[in-house]
Amino acid sequence: SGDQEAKSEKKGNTIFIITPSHDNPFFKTEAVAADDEAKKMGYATTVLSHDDDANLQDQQFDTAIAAGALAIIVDNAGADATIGPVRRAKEAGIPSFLIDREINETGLAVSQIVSNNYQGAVIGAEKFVELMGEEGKFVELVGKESDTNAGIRSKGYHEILDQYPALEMVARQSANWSQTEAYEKMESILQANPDIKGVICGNDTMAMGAMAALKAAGMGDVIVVGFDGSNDVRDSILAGDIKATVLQTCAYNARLAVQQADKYIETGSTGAPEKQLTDCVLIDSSNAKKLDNFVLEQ
Amino acid sequence: MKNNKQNISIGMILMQARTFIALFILTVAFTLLLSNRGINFLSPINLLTVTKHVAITAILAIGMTFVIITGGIDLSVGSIVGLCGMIAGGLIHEGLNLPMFHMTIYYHVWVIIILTLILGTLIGLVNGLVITRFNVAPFIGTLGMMYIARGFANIRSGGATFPNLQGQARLGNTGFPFLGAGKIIGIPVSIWILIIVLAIGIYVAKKTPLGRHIYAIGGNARAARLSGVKVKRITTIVYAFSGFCSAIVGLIIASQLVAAHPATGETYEMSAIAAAVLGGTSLSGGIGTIGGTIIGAFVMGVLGDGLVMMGVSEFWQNVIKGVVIVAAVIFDQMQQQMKARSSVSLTGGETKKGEEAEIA
Amino acid sequence: MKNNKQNISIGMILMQARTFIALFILTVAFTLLLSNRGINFLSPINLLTVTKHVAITAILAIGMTFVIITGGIDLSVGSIVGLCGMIAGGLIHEGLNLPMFHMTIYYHVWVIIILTLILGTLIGLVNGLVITRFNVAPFIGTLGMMYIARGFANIRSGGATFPNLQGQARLGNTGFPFLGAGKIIGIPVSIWILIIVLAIGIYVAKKTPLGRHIYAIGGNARAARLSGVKVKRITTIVYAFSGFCSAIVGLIIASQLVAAHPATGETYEMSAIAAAVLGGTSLSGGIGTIGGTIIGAFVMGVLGDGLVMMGVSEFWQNVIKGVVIVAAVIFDQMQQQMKARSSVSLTGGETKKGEEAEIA
Amino acid sequence: MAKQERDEIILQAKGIYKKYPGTIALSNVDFNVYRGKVNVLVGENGAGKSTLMKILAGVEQPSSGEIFLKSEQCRFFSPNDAADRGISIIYQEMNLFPNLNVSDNIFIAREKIKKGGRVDYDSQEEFTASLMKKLKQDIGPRVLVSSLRIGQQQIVEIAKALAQNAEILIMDEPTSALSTSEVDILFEMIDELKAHGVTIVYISHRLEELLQIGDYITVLRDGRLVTETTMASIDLQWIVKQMVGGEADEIFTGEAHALGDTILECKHIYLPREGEGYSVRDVSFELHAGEILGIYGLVGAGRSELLETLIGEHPEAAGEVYLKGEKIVSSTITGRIRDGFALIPEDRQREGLVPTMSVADNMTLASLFRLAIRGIHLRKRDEQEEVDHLIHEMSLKTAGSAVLVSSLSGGNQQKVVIGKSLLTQPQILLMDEPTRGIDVAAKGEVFSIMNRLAKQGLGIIFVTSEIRELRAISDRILVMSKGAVTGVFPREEASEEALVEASAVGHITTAVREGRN
Ligand SMILES: Nc1ncnc2c1ncn2[C@@H]1O[C@H](COP(=O)(O)OP(=O)(O)OP(=O)(O)O)[C@@H](O)[C@H]1O
Ligand SMILES: Nc1ncnc2c1ncn2[C@@H]1O[C@H](COP(=O)(O)OP(=O)(O)OP(=O)(O)O)[C@@H](O)[C@H]1O
Ligand SMILES: [Mg+2]
Ligand SMILES: [Mg+2]
Repeated sequence: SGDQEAKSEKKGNTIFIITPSHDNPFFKTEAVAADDEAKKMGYATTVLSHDDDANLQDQQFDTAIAAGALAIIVDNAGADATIGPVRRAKEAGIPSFLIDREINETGLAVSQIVSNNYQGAVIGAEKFVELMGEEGKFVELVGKESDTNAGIRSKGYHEILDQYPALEMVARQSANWSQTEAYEKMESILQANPDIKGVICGNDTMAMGAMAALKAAGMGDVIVVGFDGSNDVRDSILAGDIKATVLQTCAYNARLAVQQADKYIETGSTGAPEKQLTDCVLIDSSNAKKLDNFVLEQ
Repeated sequence: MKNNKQNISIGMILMQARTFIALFILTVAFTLLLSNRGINFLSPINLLTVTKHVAITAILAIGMTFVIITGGIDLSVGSIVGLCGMIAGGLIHEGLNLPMFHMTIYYHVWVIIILTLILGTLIGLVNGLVITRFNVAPFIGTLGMMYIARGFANIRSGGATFPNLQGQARLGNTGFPFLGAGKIIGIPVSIWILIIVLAIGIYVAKKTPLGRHIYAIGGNARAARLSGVKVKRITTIVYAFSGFCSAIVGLIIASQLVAAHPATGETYEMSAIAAAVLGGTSLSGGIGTIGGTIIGAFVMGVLGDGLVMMGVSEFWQNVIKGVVIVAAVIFDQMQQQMKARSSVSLTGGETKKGEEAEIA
Repeated sequence: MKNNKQNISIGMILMQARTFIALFILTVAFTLLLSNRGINFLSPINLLTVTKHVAITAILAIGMTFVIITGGIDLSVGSIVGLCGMIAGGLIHEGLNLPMFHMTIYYHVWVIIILTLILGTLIGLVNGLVITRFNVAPFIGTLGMMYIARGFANIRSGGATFPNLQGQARLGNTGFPFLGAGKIIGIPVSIWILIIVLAIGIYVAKKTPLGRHIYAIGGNARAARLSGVKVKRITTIVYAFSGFCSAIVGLIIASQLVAAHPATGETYEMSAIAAAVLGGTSLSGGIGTIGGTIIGAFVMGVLGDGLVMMGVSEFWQNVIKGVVIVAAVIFDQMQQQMKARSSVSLTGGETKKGEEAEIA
Repeated sequence: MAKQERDEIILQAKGIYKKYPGTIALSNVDFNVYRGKVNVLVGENGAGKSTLMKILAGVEQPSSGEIFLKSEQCRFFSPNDAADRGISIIYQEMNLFPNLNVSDNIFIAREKIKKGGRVDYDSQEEFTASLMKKLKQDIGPRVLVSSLRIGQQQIVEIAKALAQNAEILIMDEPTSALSTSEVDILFEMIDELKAHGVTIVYISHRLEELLQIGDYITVLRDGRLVTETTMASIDLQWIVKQMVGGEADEIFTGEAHALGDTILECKHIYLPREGEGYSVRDVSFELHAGEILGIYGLVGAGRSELLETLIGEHPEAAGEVYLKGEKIVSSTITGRIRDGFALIPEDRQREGLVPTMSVADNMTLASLFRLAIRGIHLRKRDEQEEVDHLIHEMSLKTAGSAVLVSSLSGGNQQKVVIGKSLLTQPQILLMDEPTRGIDVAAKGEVFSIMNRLAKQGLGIIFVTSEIRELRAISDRILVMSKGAVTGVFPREEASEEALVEASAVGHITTAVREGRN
């Protein structure tokens, strides 16, 4: 019963949930899911966004420590830049649970529940190759090149694509995850390469932008593949525009992280290994209907 | 007088030549470099595409030029672009929800466009009032608005995107994509819009008392007041116009993407200011021309598109962009000096009707 | 003359008071609001944390204040922060690679720090030279540098991050994290650095010919020149100092994160400028105090941290931030006016360009 | 003017009281403006003349007091109000738009409009051209104001006011930047205006001008009305007496100085002008220690350029300068100041003062390295001593050395500029129109300072457009025209006629001197 009291007294204290900007539905879903799960368990929550600014995230960790948080759930702003803060939190006795993106250091965070971007990119690329019929000119739109995942996904794509000599990449541009930038750059690329057959994108917003540009240019039939599994792209797939995307089960990961946090707070251990990779799922016309808010109902 | 007029036209050309020259060099360079790769940079469609991209910056830059000429600056344009896009997007996508009446109103696209333009103008008006009535430094006043507008753009949808803005026939709100994708006599609507805004801008700057007064305010605000120029009112109008231009751009972008994203327009203010300054607008006010600004916008646009078509990496694009911007202006300075030496009539500061000096 | 001395000192205090008041109100507000949630905003540790965060903006803002007082602006600080971080990070992580000699040199951390500071200063120097020798508008010159420096920051590592900057004993390059994480008498090193930069800044501004010349240049460059002020040289020095401050910040951040990320410092220039202007620095030059700037920086810092601790959503944070910035300045204006009625010493202290003569 | 008493009062100020933070500019001042007459207002610097005018023109609001226009009480809340009631003003400090051309400046806020709300530039420029013709100036309507010299700018100011064809025209020191020939032209204009029944209010520190054109004179001292009378009944001595309050000793006391040996020698100085031609052409002269060398010339003669060249502002200039026999090598202004040159520039607003700085900081600006300990550390006390001493010596009217310089009256601002150059402890003083806009008393002080410095062995070069002063104070007078020296006169040979003649060499002779005394 004393344990019970300890628990109830602990509950009501705050869990910090730190993610990139909510103006990307992916991170919003993540944050909302974690927040919802934590509230269900009776924790107070503070939801923050570091907007991919490692220094801001660093400061938010400071704040969490100063505020004596129970735990920190974080989708971090840099695999290396986040090591410092997580260590500081650990030293202050505050456990960190990483979601979506890992850090290049083990033994600091309690859990690193990461969707396997590389695997995701690979299945995305395989689908792309299939749609392309293993041949033809294509364009790659990369995310913000200073972001870890932009690199990993691009690597994963090329792991597959480079195996097909008949597939020719005629342009590779960064559109910094941005829909508008993807739109304009796509238009320019089309000027240089009017005869492309496919566009493979580092995330869904860029895919949406590219698709808009292609349709405006009357090339709606060009194969576009995204990454994330947002509702917008789902609808586009159902409408027959974008052909496929890769779902990261971010909502699931977020809830899982909170559950493990709770367990850790109660028992001092999660009973799970630190690194937990969750596989991504390919979304195409076949299963798009079942997708909602990054959750694919089985 | 005749004699004068001649000097002048020469002066005119020389005056904007520097930006022209930068533009010219860039265009030639890209044309050659790309032709090797069998791409015709000067093909009509490509020029149209470039112009379409330029339109975004240019429309903002025209409003910005007037603001800068009064000696101010408007950092909020980017956010207003974002917010207006979201408002329009929201109205098309969700309509106007009136819970108390358990009803949702879907407006015709034209109504929505007009509402959005009004909104943008009002935000600009607020900027102007804050700056003139409470005499807050324009930089800080519009910086505040930049945060506020961006905040609301996100709050409107909780950060989400409003997709599928093509509207639905049964709701009678179709036709929005026309702004971004439509063409009139083979020329994209957004370019027509640019042409209209440009025409208005030049007319106001050169032909109307309003224009004179805007230049006067930037030249010597105190003297303007003592001479009976309605400094506060006119300054306010100028910011309102800048807001109006931002709303236009917000609509165009949302229409092009057939979706409205709250982060749209981030850092656009910088491109707009850069375009204006490249075009010879002086940030200390009183000096600048709409014509120059347009050329400035084209310099930025051609550079951006050209580098993308060349397949230059994002990082090097940054470096080159920076170098070109500075080089263009240095170039300009040298010409100013040569000009100064070469012809008296220009050093004497002869100006064309309603034409402003390059150097204060 | 006693009287005037009083007037002045009273004036000074009043002049900063407005920002003080804004700061005071904010602090009180957060203290109350947070105490409900059982958080003590005024706890020493929290105050230290806030100050540590403020230091970043404040150090940049001090360099920026001098730049703005000369009538210029420096948009490149954010990028210089990023680039310097990357250079330092690279030297620690990879050392200096000399392929032709098949060798790699690892420097001692102090050497690296000094090299980085020199680099930052040099970049600032380039800004200054471009602006003074080719008389490019500061806005455009530093905007170019902003793109260029950011580009190279990314190019240095191809966009990747330099991790594990704690260095390795066998390479003799350990100790870097001390800057960011170390403490002296319980106070974080970065705060000590701020204190030093602040002291230098205030001394230069108030007690040296250099400082007086800087104000003179901003107030009336021509008069300054005819009084024997070396306008170009001093302007250049000022930009170099701003670059130096940026380098310091770049080092601190890299050291705090024990990693160097090429995107570090984006949009920091805005916070720095905002802090300066909030502190009463006039963007038309000639007016401003380092003390005011620090308070401005604290307003921004307290606001940021407070809202985060309150767990306000990022979107509302934007809105509130915007409102507070503008409100603080409006507040200020009202006080300026009250002051104008009450004391001579500051009449015209905050006039807009071209209105200095208001009271002549 | 026999029946002046019966002249109708068109504008009347009663019991005007104006308080500024720190100063009472006007207390209980009555001022009568007579219809169709030239109403002269005189007073020392800081007496409150401009303030009173600003009140009449609606720029400032009186703290108390009443204004009657055509014996009907009214208040002017803005310059527009006053303008609508037919009152226009030429401000003491320039109020032009450097970025706009002359015609735009003249028509700002009252543009001629064509249909479609377009500005009618053609007729505006025609009008401007004709106006400039009247003023006998060849300034094109499209010339940028920023490219005009201060003298020409003042002409534009006048034109701007004339263009409003007001009923009452206030002129606050309209001639401060003009030389005799332009002044004559202005006076012709004034006569013409009077003929058309326009009322003029005229402020100037050039007292002889007042005698020439004034009908009524009102004297202010320290913000109080001293007296008002008709010009016919008084003379220059009387004015000085009323202004200064108490017996005024003859101010233009020129005393011959004991000349030392040559301190400055200039050989064949050329200054190429932008475009083609020279602003200064083959100028050679010597200056002796303890000598005051006056330079006379019309606006545009190149006097300013000559001084600017000596202070090192024009590195592109050719020619040799010897200081005490040694060739000067330093080409920077800083260097020349260190060598012992000091310039009092022509245009205090644009070249002399830093408006954002206090009186003290402006005064010490050029001498900071001397004042600072090891050229680094400034001690307030050291500065304060020198500043206070100077303020006292120049009897500067200010609420204190910490006041913003921009809040001083025109004349006091000029004193600050002079003070600044004195603080550099110069050997050679280059004074470009140093007495511009300062009152008789101040002038007297300036001259005595000049004399004292001369006695101390300084060489002084003194540019002015006021012949009387020039002849009074100078040991030698050098006349320039179109950039070249057209005559050198020892003080005793320097008759007014001779000077004017020499200054007109190469000009279409404008001077219509018969009109004068
Ligand atoms: N805006 C102001 N703030 C404070 N004091 C002022 C202001 N304007 C004028 N004064 C003071 O009022 C007094 C009268 O100034 P004013 O300019 O009217 O004198 P003036 O007769 O025009 O002198 P001058 O002949 O030099 O032009 C001076 O003491 C001046 O310092
Ligand atoms: N902006 C200009 N462009 C070309 N020539 C100029 C300009 N300003 C002045 N000048 C010429 O330079 C020479 C010197 O002019 P300046 O006005 O300095 O002579 P000044 O004797 O000093 O006249 P002031 O009595 O106004 O001092 C004149 O020939 C004038 O025409
Ligand atoms: Mg006056
Ligand atoms: Mg002169």
